[in-house]
Amino acid sequence: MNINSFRYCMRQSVVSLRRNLWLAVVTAGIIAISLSILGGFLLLAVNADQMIRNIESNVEIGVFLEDGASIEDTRQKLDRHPGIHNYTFVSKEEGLRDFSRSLGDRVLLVGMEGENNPLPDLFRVRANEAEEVPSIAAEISAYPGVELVDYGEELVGRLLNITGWINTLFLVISILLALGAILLIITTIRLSVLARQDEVGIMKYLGASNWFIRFPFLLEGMTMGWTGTLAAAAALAAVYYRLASSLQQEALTFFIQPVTDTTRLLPIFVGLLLLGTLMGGFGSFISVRKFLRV
Amino acid sequence: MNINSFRYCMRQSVVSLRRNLWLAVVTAGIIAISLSILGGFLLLAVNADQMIRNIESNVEIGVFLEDGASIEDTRQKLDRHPGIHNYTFVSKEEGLRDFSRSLGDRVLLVGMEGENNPLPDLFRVRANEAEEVPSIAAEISAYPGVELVDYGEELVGRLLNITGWINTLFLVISILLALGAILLIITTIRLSVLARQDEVGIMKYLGASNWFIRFPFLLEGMTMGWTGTLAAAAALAAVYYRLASSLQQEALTFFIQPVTDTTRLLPIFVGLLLLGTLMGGFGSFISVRKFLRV
Amino acid sequence: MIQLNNVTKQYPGCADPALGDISLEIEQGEFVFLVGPSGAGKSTLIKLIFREQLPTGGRMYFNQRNVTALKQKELLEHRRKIGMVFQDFRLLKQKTVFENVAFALEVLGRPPKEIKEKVPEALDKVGLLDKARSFPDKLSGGEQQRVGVARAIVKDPLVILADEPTGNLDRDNSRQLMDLFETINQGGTTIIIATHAWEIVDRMKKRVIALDGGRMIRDEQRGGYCHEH
Amino acid sequence: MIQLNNVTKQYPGCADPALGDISLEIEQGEFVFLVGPSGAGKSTLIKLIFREQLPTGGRMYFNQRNVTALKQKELLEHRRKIGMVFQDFRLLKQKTVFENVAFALEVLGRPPKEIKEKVPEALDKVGLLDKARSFPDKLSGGEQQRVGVARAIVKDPLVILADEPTGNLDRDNSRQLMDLFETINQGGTTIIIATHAWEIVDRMKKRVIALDGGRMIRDEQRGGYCHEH
Ligand SMILES: Nc1ncnc2c1ncn2[C@@H]1O[C@H](COP(=O)(O)OP(=O)(O)OP(=O)(O)O)[C@@H](O)[C@H]1O
Ligand SMILES: Nc1ncnc2c1ncn2[C@@H]1O[C@H](COP(=O)(O)OP(=O)(O)OP(=O)(O)O)[C@@H](O)[C@H]1O
Ligand SMILES: [Mg+2]
Ligand SMILES: [Mg+2]
Repeated sequence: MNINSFRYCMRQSVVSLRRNLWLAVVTAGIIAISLSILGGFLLLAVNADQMIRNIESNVEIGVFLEDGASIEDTRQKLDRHPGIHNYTFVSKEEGLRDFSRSLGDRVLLVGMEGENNPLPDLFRVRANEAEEVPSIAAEISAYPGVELVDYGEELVGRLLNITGWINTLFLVISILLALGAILLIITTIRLSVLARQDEVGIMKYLGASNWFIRFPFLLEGMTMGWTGTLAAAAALAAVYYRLASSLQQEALTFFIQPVTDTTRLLPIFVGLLLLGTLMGGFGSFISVRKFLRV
Repeated sequence: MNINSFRYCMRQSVVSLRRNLWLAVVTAGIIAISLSILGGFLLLAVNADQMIRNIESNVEIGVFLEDGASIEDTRQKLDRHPGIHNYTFVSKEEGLRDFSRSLGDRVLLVGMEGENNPLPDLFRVRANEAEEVPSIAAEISAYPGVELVDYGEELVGRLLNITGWINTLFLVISILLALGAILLIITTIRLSVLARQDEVGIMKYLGASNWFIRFPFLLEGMTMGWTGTLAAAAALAAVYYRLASSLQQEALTFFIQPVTDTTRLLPIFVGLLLLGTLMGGFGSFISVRKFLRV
Repeated sequence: MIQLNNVTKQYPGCADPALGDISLEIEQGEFVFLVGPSGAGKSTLIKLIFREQLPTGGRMYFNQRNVTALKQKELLEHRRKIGMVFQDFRLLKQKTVFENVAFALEVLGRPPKEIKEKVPEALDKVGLLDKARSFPDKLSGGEQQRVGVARAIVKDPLVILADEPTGNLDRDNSRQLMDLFETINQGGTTIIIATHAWEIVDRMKKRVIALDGGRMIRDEQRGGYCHEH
Repeated sequence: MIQLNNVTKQYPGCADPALGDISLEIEQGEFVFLVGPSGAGKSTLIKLIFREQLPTGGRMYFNQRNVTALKQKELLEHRRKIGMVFQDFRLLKQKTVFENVAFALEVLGRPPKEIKEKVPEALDKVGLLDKARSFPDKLSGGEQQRVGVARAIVKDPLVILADEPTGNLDRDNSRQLMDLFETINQGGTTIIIATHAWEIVDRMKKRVIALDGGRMIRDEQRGGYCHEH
């Protein structure tokens, strides 16, 4: 393909986009909508993931010590354990204060202080990984001086279960949406090729090479895909930014903590842009191919 | 339009669907995908709604009585209050047993029984409506003998807030999806009309009336819409049924309680069917209209 | 039956009118040739009568009815009375030859029985009975043209308008087609043919209306393709 | 230059072959008329030479090259050497007249400067310079046909294949077009024309190949439309 042909193809795509402006805009719009939803899901998934991680990492292992056991010994062992993220020590006195506070600070636990304190000393331990909690708990319970280890087996199991469910759900919906979007682009462009089938036929009779025919369609499809994706990314970014900042101001902050880390958000947006452009180009390619057999 | 014309139109739609089978199948497929997602969202929304209701209705008002206050008096007042769904009485002895159980039944709260029991008597009260909890709590706190009323103001506010957020989110996504689906059907059928524009033109030149031209397109669009929706409804129902029954067997049951009440599910499916058929027919109608001006 | 008073047609964006100030009258049962060089306005005149186009000036009547003021319903009625042979055939690509011809009757809401009788009759008249089940793009140019003729005559119209009906036909087929038109004409049907086939025009000695550059330059009973001829 | 040995073309689903056992040879620089009744196989023969269709039997050569065995790239080269005038015009609806003719050169990758020179020249030869900016559906039938001719001649092809190039043209325009083809032919271009225009064939006294029902029934140097003529 020489330079004249190349320039002709470029010009041709522009002319064609302008002459079929309505169709181009609708196609771009449909790409924008499907990618918005897809992108919205990815953002939701990232946030849900982080939320679950937050909850999971808050799962505490309660280590209750026997009366008179050495606090220092246990502390050293915990320090050395590689799977432990951090821990806090709650002495029996602090435990009692917490308890009385939980009753509204109104009822004085007279007669339970000092030697009468029925509560044990307690380490609240956090693991690095939620999955490791059960094994760490088992290890700790073997330490000398540890009376009881408690970590809410049910809650952890439940959270892992929910995570699994939600991930599957997101995956299914995302695949469905991506499928729909691709099917759509293929159909749209196949129909637009179909509408120009006569034209393509005539071009072939005049001896136009396959690339000479294909190229304008590809450029056209990629432009549509790219425009749609750009619109989707812009809309998503704007909505997400507003939502995130309003959430951060809300009292709910600690409940739903929006992800604002650009190193985790950027890949989503870049991925969407690439996906849209590729979808446009690839959709055109597949559609055009069919009509290029002589 | 006489009977011959009508029969001709019916035959025509069938022939046309058969000759453009591929396009018809893809259109139906796209309708199916978008309606599956839409329907999935509606199901999710119904379930989320029920889940939140479950949580809300579990919000308890803790009514702590003064030492020596009359339990019967309070009980009678609570009985008469119309906004209260039910309540349970927790005596100070039961309270102490619960507390010691929460410490693992291992630590005996010796010396705190009987007269030494520092805990107050307690009513756990449930309101009919989560929204009414604050006002009911205020009323009860004015009862004689009530020392303290506690209902987790924060939690209720937070739940109401989350419900609002989730509803808005669902609404936005559903509208986006419905918009996408309608845009899509209009485009698909407009393109299919465009591909047959010559044909429509020739029909007009032969003196075919608008309805004679329009009718086969309408039937075609409605058939596609209906087929797509039927597929979507069938797929949704199958997936939902499996999900619901597996959830009910799971340990998570009380956590995610799937809605299986047909009076609440049926409207969704019937609505989807109607929507699909209408979308198909209406999409065709709009698309065909444009080409019928002479 | 057809009456034009000072009719003008100016296509938007063109400097010269395609038709300028045409006045003529064609009676029921006449056989008229429209002749003239390429671009003279023959097709435009036929399109005006068919009301495919609206005139930009003057008045047109068809059976005393003002053609320019037809409402949607009346327009359909108008076109149903006319059998039109298009210069570019305009066959329905998705229908077979039989279905194409049958369509002209189906539009009129005729019963299937009548359709099954009349369509083969019409196809036989143009010599295409054996191609009834072919699709138009499997036919030669002349065959497509004759399908267009069959579609126009099958509904026994009041008027037949034919634009270049022999452009893709050989001498024998052309003569047969003209004989067919003459037979139909003898049954009282008005026939208007735009053509370049001078040999036929000269031979048949019918009324000839000559156009050039959008003007009517000649209107002769029993005329020839050229004045000098 | 063009050589056919026992070439047969049988369309799928047809009882009789559209072309049966044709053998002929056409030299560089010849001027050939293909004649025969509607459906005789003229267009099919032209389509075979253009390789729009493949023969179902026999061998065909174009410049010593086997036409049936062309690869994708060679096929493009083959078609680029030929200027084709289609019976149904095949203009690009979305392009203006100028762009349609220019497209034949753009396909060859010619520079814009050359295109700007040659296209108006070709349009002038067919008398359509003033319609350069119109779209095809705004043209009369004859004008569209002449755009097709302009597109075929603009690239100075080795061979011009023309299927019914005067079907929509009046006498004067037809004669001018034939004069144009004769001039081009004198420059060494081979010209093959399928036509029903007997008057022209008889007048021009060129080589005539007559087909009927798919058979070659006559091949005369300096012949007429009919044998008896
Ligand atoms: N694509 C096709 N498929 C099947 N049959 C075809 C096809 N094209 C042509 N035919 C048949 O082959 C025969 C020869 O057709 P062809 O187009 O070569 O005729 P022709 O001589 O050009 O006639 P005309 O003068 O009417 O254009 C005809 O009977 C036609 O119906
Ligand atoms: N839709 C249109 N828009 C603009 N100009 C048009 C349109 N149709 C025809 N014309 C122009 O009007 C003039 C007359 O066209 P018309 O088709 O009536 O000619 P004609 O006599 O039928 O010619 P031919 O014998 O070539 O078919 C031509 O110059 C043509 O370019
Ligand atoms: Mg014309
Ligand atoms: Mg032919």
